[in-house]
Amino acid sequence: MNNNRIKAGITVFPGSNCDFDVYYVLNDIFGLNTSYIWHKDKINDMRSYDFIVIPGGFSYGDYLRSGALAARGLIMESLKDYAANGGIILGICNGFQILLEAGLLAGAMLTNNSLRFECKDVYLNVLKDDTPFTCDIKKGSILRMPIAHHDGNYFAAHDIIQDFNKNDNIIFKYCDSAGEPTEDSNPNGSLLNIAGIIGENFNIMGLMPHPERSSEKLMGSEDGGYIFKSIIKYIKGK
Amino acid sequence: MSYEGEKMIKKAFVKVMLKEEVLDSQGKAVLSVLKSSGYNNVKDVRIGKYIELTIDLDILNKSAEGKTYTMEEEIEEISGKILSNPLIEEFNIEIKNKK
Amino acid sequence: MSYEGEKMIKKAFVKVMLKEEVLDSQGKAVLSVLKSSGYNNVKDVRIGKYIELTIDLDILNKSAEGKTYTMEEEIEEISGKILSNPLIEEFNIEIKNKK
Amino acid sequence: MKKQDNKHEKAENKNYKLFGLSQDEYKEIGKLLKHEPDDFELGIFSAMWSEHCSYKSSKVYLQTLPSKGDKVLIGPGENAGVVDFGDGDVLVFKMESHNHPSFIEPFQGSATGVGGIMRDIFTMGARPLANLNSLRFGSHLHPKTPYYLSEVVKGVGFYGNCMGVPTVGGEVVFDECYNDNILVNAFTIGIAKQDRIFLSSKCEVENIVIYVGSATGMDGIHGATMASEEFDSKNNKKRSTVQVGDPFTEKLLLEACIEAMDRKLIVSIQDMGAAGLTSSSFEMADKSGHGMTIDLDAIPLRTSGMAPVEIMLSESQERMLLSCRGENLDALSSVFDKWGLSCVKVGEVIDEKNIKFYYKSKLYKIFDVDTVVNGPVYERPKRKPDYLKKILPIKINNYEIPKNINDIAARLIMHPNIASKRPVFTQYDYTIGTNTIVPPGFSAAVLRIKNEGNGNRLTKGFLLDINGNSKYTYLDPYIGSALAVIECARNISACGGTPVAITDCLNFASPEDPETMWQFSEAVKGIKEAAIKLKTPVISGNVSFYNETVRKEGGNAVASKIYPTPVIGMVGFIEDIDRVVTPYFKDDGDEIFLLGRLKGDLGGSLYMEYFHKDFRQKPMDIDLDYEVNLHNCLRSMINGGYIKSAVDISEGGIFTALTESSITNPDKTLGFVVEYEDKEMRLDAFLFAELEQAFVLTLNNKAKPKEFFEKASFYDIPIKMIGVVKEGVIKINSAIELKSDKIKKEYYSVIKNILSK
Ligand SMILES: Nc1ncnc2c1ncn2[C@@H]1O[C@H](COP(=O)(O)OP(=O)(O)O)[C@@H](O)[C@H]1O
Ligand SMILES: [Mg+2]
Repeated sequence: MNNNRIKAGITVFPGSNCDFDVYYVLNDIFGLNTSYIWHKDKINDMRSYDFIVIPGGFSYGDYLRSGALAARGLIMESLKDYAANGGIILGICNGFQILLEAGLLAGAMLTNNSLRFECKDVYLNVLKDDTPFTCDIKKGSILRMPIAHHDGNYFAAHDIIQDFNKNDNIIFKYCDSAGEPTEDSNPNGSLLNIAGIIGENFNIMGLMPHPERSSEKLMGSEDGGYIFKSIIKYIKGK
Repeated sequence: MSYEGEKMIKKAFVKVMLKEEVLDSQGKAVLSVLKSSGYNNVKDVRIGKYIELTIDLDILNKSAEGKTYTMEEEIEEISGKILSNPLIEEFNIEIKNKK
Repeated sequence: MSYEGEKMIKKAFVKVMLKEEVLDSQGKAVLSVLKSSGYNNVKDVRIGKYIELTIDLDILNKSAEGKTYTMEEEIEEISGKILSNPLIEEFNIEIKNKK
Repeated sequence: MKKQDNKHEKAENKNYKLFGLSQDEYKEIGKLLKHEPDDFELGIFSAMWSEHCSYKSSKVYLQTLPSKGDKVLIGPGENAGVVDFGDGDVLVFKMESHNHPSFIEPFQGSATGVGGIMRDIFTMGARPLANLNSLRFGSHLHPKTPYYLSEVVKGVGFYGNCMGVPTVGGEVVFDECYNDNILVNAFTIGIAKQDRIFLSSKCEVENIVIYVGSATGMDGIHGATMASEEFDSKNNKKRSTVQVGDPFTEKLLLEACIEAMDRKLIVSIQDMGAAGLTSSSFEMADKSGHGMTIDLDAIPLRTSGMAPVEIMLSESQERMLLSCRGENLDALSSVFDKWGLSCVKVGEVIDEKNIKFYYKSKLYKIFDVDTVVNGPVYERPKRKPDYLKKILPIKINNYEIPKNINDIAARLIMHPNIASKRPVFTQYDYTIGTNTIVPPGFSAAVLRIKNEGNGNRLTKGFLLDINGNSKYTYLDPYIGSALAVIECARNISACGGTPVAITDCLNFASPEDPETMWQFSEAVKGIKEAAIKLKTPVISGNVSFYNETVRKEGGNAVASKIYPTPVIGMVGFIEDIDRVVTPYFKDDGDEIFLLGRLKGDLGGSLYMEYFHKDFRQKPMDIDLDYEVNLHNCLRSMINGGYIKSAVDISEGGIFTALTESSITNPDKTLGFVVEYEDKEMRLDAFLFAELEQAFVLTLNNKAKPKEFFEKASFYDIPIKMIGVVKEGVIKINSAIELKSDKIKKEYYSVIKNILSK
């Protein structure tokens, strides 16, 4: 299968602002058949998309709570339907927050424990490699990617974490350059250094770091590109 | 209740607070500022949201299933579904006539 | 008033709202989502902060000049100087016994 | 009696003072109108004749700045300047001050400053690519400095981050002279297609006039006049004028405007900045040579019952005035509707040079556009300040060489003006847009541009830098402001770029003080000379006067004035971004070279200020011809592929240049061993002199090719090996020996400590 036969959708909410960056990576770097999905557009058949990315940004200004208002938008019904049918959804940063607020992933985001916006490079330890998002990465790999967020302090109640452990839902943890999930390497206070999780059916993933900002050598790291490469590999293998 | 022209307007006030077991880093930060400013008798600070909704009772609301709401039910729904995140927050509603 | 061990503990609740004439962009965004979710009878939304202070009355407070405060004066000062920005916000205090 | 009084009141509307007009200006307005102005007329005139909108005290000087060049497409006079970036692309940029609002309310003031400059850029049809900012606060020991720093940085981040525009650079400076007047200057650069630049001047008769964006509220009324008035710290009344920013709405406004522009639905467009609807409508009318009607009843209001003058002066944010052809109104409305913004017809372009205001369905007022727009122009008296008589070249032998020079060097790196600003810029999203090749924290920021949808990668990029040096400007306004231009150029050249054009923000005290006016005229001269030599025309800019506050001190009113503070923003180009050189050392064992010459003049240096508590000396002259030649030499070396790292010498001297080159390497903790002998020069002069015309280099090629040295001799620039890069230690002769890891830790923690106070 040629990459241009793979159809990727990028949702656009008022205030989304990483949509262009994700588009550039999918369309120009990986050569996928990429299009935007405006939050108000009636999507007759979302299932024609091989996967959908909810990009970062400040949907609805991130007012009230990050991601909260976008998660109540009309398009979420179609997205939930898409997800229920096994569709692959990747939520990046604000997209992750939207997935949480919409209940498509478990847990919630609190303000960074620094109470400040944090923009910097972080290291991620890859905990799972048998998912559509990591099948081209080896478990235990350490990836370098930038973060840029104000509310990335992942929180979930005890029972959710227990389920996570049972089902293997934690997919990325913040770590130091040696792969240790230390307190110093946790940029926002996230519970258990959680940087990314995957839903129970392994078709929905959210992460705070930005793979689209680390998919080219010129950007200082190509590690994020492996997430997109994994998705492409998975779709081709289906 | 008060009338504005022909309309019946009410106000609902929704308080949204983080649950006890969720760390309130903003509250903690304010507490430390208060302490360092000499307000030593402040023992704890918690910060939530206060949301004022102005409601026009004349417009009937129907739920998705077509049943008519009372205003109380509607505010309850809005508070639980949109204004707060039940995983981390709890809310509290007060309804007043428009002042 | 309530006692905790030997201590007399009160709670103060401070509501901080943007002044009427100041643009409330949060409230505006929430209103637009409520409307598009079908809550057409909501006419206005304003969002402020709700702050709970736990105060230990046993600890006396002195102002910089050495005069002793009443608790009401202290909360008033904290609200005006630290919890709110008088240029754009106004506040409102309620004091309750600790529940 | 009483009646007479009333009559008198009517004959002279005393409000002119409230509106910030002088009595002469008030009289002039009466003469032009042929009647005593009422409040509406006073409001319009005072806004348009304010320093902020009319540049009445600075115009005669600004006209002397060079503004033409082969790359300049549009110079000063529009919302922003435009340079040709090749292949049909243009870069649009400008810098603007938001000092007074930021002092009153640092979060909202800085946020709306950033919002305002971005509107200036996208008004022209350019998508913003990057923001920079220049921030100045009082002494880091002043109790309010942590608050201002923390809030201003949050405000800048709040707006830029939400807009999705990376903030890739800037400067943060602390000095007592800003204790009562902080400075917030914001810079934005955007990209557009050359054949698709939008101007406010293009509207034609019968076009309709449209208002888009947020509704008009009471915020910021008198903002324009406030910005032009000396600040009275006791005057709380002015505090009601805070503008509140909503970056979310501005993001929608940006997308809606660009979409409407792409669909050719807009003829002409002007953002509402200072003096809101007043300046945007009069500017649009003036520049197009037409007039317009404005129906005040149609203006969307947030607060009911606003008076006409309040509607006209409101500085509510996130609004635009535009004109379109009548038949396009529906299409235009649907674009703005898609983005959830209001889009309202408020008037028409007419075939007479008047603006006619309608209110309550009646003709309310008519203004002749020329009369309002052509305000007074002053050539204010100026006088060389007395204090300069005592500013003489340094007599270095009057000062002893300190014995503890090792400690002094270590402490200098921890000076908040030198220490890393990382805790500031990590609050800005600098990676969004995926164009940032060299992020903040090094010297110039470097960005690439994409060739979307075309497969092949573009190699060209551009460089951005912002600089001011107010202490040197205070000691010698001519040299200090020339130095600001030169320092930008050094940073750009050291990365391998070629300086192309500049924008400026001229922050000064009251122009009514002849000494300030003299400083201003000298500063403009300095910028002019440097800009001519470096071939960087001034294509946009902004003047902020009245940066002074009257403070009560023991019953006396004391004026607290800032140092004259010209800030320069420079843009450079680079043909091949793969050739970009970063300033930090790369590898243990690399030899360190000095390209250029050292003079060792310590006059006015940070070292003199910090350790000898005396910096009031005349800064050394800078040889502009040598400077240009030096940059050409360095660029030719970089283009030849010889250079692994390059950095200029500035604040803190060569000691700081070497140390920063070591500890800013993101992956290693490097250091150096340098041996330098010069019998003519004292050790402290070698270490800490700042006005040196030289660069510190390391080379790619261990073999030290002959061609490399030939370049230096071709340009007749001395080059000398002075040491080697070495892991872990910072060592100079036998005088300095420090541990890199300790210095590195401190260098990165100083600002964090200020922020957490
Ligand atoms: N110091 C300066 N140097 C060069 N151009 C300047 C300077 N100050 C202002 N200008 C130019 O004068 C024009 C008016 O500036 P300004 O009133 O600040 O713009 P705006 O109306 O967008 O706020 C702009 O084109 C600006 O670039
Ligand atoms: Mg403008």
